[in-house]
Amino acid sequence: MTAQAVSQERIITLADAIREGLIESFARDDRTFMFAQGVDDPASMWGTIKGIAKRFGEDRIIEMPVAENGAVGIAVGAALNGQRPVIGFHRVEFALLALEQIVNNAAKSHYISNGQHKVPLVIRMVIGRGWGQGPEHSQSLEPIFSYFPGLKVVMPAFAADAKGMLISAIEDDNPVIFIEHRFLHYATGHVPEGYYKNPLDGPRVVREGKDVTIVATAHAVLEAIRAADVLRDIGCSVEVIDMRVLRPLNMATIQASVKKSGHLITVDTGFVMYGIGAEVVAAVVGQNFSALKAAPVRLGLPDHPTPSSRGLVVGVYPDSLRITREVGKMLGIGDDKMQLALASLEEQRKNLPIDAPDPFFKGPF
Amino acid sequence: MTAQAVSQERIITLADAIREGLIESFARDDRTFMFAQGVDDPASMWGTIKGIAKRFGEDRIIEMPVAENGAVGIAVGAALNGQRPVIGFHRVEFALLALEQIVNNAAKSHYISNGQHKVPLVIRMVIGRGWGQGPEHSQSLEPIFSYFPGLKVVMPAFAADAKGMLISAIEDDNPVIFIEHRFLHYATGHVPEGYYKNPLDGPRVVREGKDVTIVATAHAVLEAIRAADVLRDIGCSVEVIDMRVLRPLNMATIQASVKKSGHLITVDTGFVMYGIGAEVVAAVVGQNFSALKAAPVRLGLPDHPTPSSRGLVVGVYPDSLRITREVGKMLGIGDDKMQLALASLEEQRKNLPIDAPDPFFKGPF
Amino acid sequence: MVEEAIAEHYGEGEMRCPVHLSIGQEAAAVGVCDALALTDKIYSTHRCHAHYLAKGGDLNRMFAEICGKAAGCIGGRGGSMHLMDLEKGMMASIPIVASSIPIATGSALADKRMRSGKVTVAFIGDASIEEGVFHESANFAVLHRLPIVFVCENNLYSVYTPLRQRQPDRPLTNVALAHGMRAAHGDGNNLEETYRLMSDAVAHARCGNGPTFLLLDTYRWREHCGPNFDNRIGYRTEAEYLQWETRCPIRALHKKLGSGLAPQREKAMVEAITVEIESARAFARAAPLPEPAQASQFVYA
Amino acid sequence: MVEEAIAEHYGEGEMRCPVHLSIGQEAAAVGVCDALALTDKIYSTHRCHAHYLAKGGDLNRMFAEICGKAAGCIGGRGGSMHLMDLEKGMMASIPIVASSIPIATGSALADKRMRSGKVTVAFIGDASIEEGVFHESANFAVLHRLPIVFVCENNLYSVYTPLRQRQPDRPLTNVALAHGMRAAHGDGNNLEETYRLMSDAVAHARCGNGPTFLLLDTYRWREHCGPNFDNRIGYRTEAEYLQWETRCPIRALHKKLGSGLAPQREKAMVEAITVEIESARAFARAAPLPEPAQASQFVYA
Ligand SMILES: Cc1ncc(C[n+]2csc(CCOP(=O)(O)OP(=O)(O)O)c2C)c(N)n1
Ligand SMILES: Cc1ncc(C[n+]2csc(CCOP(=O)(O)OP(=O)(O)O)c2C)c(N)n1
Ligand SMILES: [Mg+2]
Ligand SMILES: [Mg+2]
Repeated sequence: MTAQAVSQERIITLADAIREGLIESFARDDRTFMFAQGVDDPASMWGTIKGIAKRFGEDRIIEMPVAENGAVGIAVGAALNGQRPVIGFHRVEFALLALEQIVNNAAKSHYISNGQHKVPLVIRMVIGRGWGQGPEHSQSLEPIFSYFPGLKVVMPAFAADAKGMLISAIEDDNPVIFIEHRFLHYATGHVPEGYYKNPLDGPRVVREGKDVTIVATAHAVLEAIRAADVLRDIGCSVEVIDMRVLRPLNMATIQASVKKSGHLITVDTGFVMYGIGAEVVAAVVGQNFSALKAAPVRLGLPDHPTPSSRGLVVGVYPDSLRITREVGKMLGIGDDKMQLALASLEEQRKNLPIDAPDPFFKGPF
Repeated sequence: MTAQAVSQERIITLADAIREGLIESFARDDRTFMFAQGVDDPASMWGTIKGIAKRFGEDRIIEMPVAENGAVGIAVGAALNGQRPVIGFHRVEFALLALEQIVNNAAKSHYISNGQHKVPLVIRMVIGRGWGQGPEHSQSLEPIFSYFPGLKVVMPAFAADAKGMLISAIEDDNPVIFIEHRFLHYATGHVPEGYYKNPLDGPRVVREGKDVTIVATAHAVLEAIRAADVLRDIGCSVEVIDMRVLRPLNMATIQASVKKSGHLITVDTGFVMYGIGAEVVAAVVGQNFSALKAAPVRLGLPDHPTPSSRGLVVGVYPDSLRITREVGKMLGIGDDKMQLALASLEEQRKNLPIDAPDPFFKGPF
Repeated sequence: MVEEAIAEHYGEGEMRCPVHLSIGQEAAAVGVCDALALTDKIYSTHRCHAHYLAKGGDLNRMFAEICGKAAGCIGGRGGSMHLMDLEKGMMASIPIVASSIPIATGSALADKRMRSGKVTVAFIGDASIEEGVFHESANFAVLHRLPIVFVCENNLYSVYTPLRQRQPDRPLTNVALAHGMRAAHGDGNNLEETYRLMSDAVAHARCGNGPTFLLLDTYRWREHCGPNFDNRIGYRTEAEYLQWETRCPIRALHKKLGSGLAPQREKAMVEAITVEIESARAFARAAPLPEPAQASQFVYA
Repeated sequence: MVEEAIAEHYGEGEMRCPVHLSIGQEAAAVGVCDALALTDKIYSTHRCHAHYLAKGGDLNRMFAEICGKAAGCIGGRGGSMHLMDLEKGMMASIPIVASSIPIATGSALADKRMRSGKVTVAFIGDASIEEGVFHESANFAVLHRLPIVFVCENNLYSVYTPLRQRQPDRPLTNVALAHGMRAAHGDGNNLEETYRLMSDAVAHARCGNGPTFLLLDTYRWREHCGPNFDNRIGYRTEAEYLQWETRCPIRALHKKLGSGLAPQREKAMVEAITVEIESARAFARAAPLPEPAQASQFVYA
């Protein structure tokens, strides 16, 4: 309890939280090991694997040749045989090479073997944006993985969750796709010390409110919170739900919130079309048809690849300004109030580059 | 006109229609060629490539080593350099190996090159079910491809469309994912002779009706039509919309239909969750919030892989019985009428195996 | 004989899934598995019947699986292309070409990490070396000196496409050498030779010296997928087929055993096997189909 | 000099995308491209600056692209890792390791089909032969005798991982031989040797004799991604770096030209280049950013 209390004071980055999660898991179970490209790379995956080789030895973190499909298959094979591998991909795009292994062998070995095989595997993938990564280094492909039964898909927004859910993912007997938004590595938050688990149980309310429900993933959660904060100042009560777990999808929290608020906005880190928000909206209207008082709104990426130039990404990523505007429209908030809210957001972002993490998101939240 | 009229009499299978489409395209443009596994295989991809090597020569249909990622990349490279390749995958699963090439190079070369490159490429993929194919040979992955801007995703339900849309796809300057449902290869329909194109312009009404709108893909369209036919007999007017083109998605026809009927059922060949129906429902309620008079219903595969045994697939695939029942529930049709409709369907299916194409679907429609 | 029974009865429509028979390739399966311990592990492909049986897989559960019955080795979920028997070290069969190769490699990695002393076999076809993931796995296996043997049964065809249309003319063992891997090549229709080469490879792996690529020449007698003979369709010549028929692995063995196997004893064995097959077929026929509700089990562990 | 200018000014925050510099590897790019015709085609990777310039790519459009400006060679859509110049046969640069290899192979296939007589080059790094798709492409290129040269610049590292941690110790040319491909090996820091080996490979390809794998030893001087030197971080020794510095391709060329290049003329050249670089930088700085609305163009042709 004291340790817990003390830890509430401790503020670290999400990247460090992931590193702590790995260290805790590695220390508890020596069947856990990691495949990484660049074990000795000083950048060490945004610092998330820093010092692990030194502390646990080279056979606990294996340098992976540049061969993603093979690597995932090898990890699945090791997992079928009692090991508990973790793989890291610096960009989600590299995981595309391994989709056959992920979809057929990771996701289905338990099913096909009639329950005889288990695949305790974690695949970390970095999605997101920034610093001119361009169309092949900044995609957000969470809907692709979410489509497949047998996979779990986890997407933390907060440092404490990242650590606790990573530990849960590593202890889980299923293949878990663990999605890290690039910008979030720099975000900070209260993170307990030592070993703890946050369950992979689904969406969670991270700001309570009653007028509108915003359902968001990863970095978009922070944008939603920021919008909620300025909207609160003008008397609008926004409930923000962090999706956290996209598969298996537990809609209960979202349904309860929408029943209360009657208004729904989804904010994806990926494309709007065929995105996560589509499932959320369809599930809400399918199960609680009369809950909504206005048309739901889905935000996310427009229907084109994500370009490199800072000139081209203006307006591409849904931010707190856009979210705030949509809430205003949906609830019919007066122009004067809206001007206040938007001005305060604009003031906060003034002079900040569009292609680097916003210091606002340092947190803690 | 006479030719056209005569051709209305001509009934052939969808597989033969695809073969004719290939032949017409091959004859018109010698930049067109095909990559296939099994050029000399007498099964010839359900007959769709039969005789092509003999007629056009070996360099127009190239035997592809068993290397799908390489093959797609090579095809993209050829397409960037003025050729117009077609690739065929006997199972959509094999295309998973090529996802990196499809998503990054096929879908984005036009975009990344600022319009300088074009990728006139058709990738045929067979999805679907039947004859105990099991979890790794019978998936329906159309939502995966539909997620990516830059791809076109086409999914014909009818033989005439298959031919006309394949010719359009081959003449299109974009990469087109051409999805063929396995069972549909055996379905028959009126198919015009010779060269013609059906535009890749989006969903189409294939049964007019006013009480409820059913939006379906590929094989599910035939199930919906069958349901519509028995429902018509009990006085219920069902509009069936064939999605045809999942990307780019043109919602106009669907929106108009729902505005008229006020009721929406989607039927996917793939999973319900994160499926095509989710996007359709979300787009409908997002843009025509007050059009729906009842909660929309999404049908499709339940949330588990598709097993092999005929004992296990009972109830897995949404069929005309299930669709009929859902329409009945949604519209509050009386039990007695429903019994009539369901009995007539059951009579039709009596004694038919569950794991082979239903002769009803021979058509023509 | 088992597969001949499958072929004979396939037309009856009880075995409702694609079947890829190993008739003609029996010696490779047996020679390889005989060189393994029960605790050693094998991974197979779409063409897995002979591997399953050679490793000691249960015949009843095999027939039941092919017939889609609940008593099948995986409850009817996979059918013919997914046979497995964990207790016998028949770990998995995977019908995506080459997809089992990294899985087998990972299996060997796990055993190396656990110092279990076990050896893993990846059974692969000649086509699977066309897939990139073979090379990725080979590189890794050599780099980490994994206890694995890649057994490549070269039956000259992928479906109906001959090797020469898919790969340049060079020794297939070159692909192993390119990755710094030990390679061996032998007559896969010769049980003794296969056993000998495999025993060397297993010893090499078990001592921690790393992987071997064992190339075995063999030939598939029936059609690629299905129960029939298919020479008439023209993708291969009757002459080629007949030439391989003279190299029948079973007849060769028979000849070698020669005086060793008394005719009576042989007759008794054949009869016993026939009974076993018939009883397995009867078992599978009588076994109930799985309940539909079982289809949603085991999605998550 | 171009890249030194990039390195010098990267810190200013105008070049807002990852940059992978080719400093140290210039001779390979130049030697290879000098052996090509303007109409021949090259495909590159994340490390594409030297290839772009060696093939004649426009300097202004390169700087503008790196700065994300509308005047960039692809309008700022891709940045440093996606340089291309169609008119010069610099077809594409693709930052996914090995992803450009089948594209280049398909390019050669197209040229073979059209009998254009053109040759394609796939520039690849030592890591890309770890990717399966390299092998898939190599098999296909040999099988169809495509007019292509796979130029592998072996700079001993993939990011910060040395070759020996990623691949077994064997000649990299083995991978080509395994696929029945012609292979050659030379000093990539020696312009003349590179040119000579490449000319042979091009002639071989142009005559319809098929692909060559040309392995060129070289070394990257700066960090993997970014403008700085990085020996201090410990993944490679200072001694190794210094040893390669003595093999500086530019100094070597300089020495060889020796008396051939009058000091005055050299000075003039350096000045001219400096002016060109400064003017390209100025061009890029002054060029406008693309309009946001342009981001939605060219999704479909
Ligand atoms: C990735 C992939 N591509 C294509 C296929 C279709 N296919 C099934 S079996 C087979 C032949 C494989 O040949 P080989 O590896 O030589 O094994 P054999 O059938 O001769 O035993 C092919 C191409 C597949 N199952 N998986
Ligand atoms: C498929 C894939 N995996 C990983 C990466 C990350 N990555 C970027 S550059 C690079 C190094 C590649 O090394 P090499 O091919 O030797 O080229 P070099 O950087 O040395 O020029 C890696 C691994 C990537 N871009 N693509
Ligand atoms: Mg074979
Ligand atoms: Mg390198």
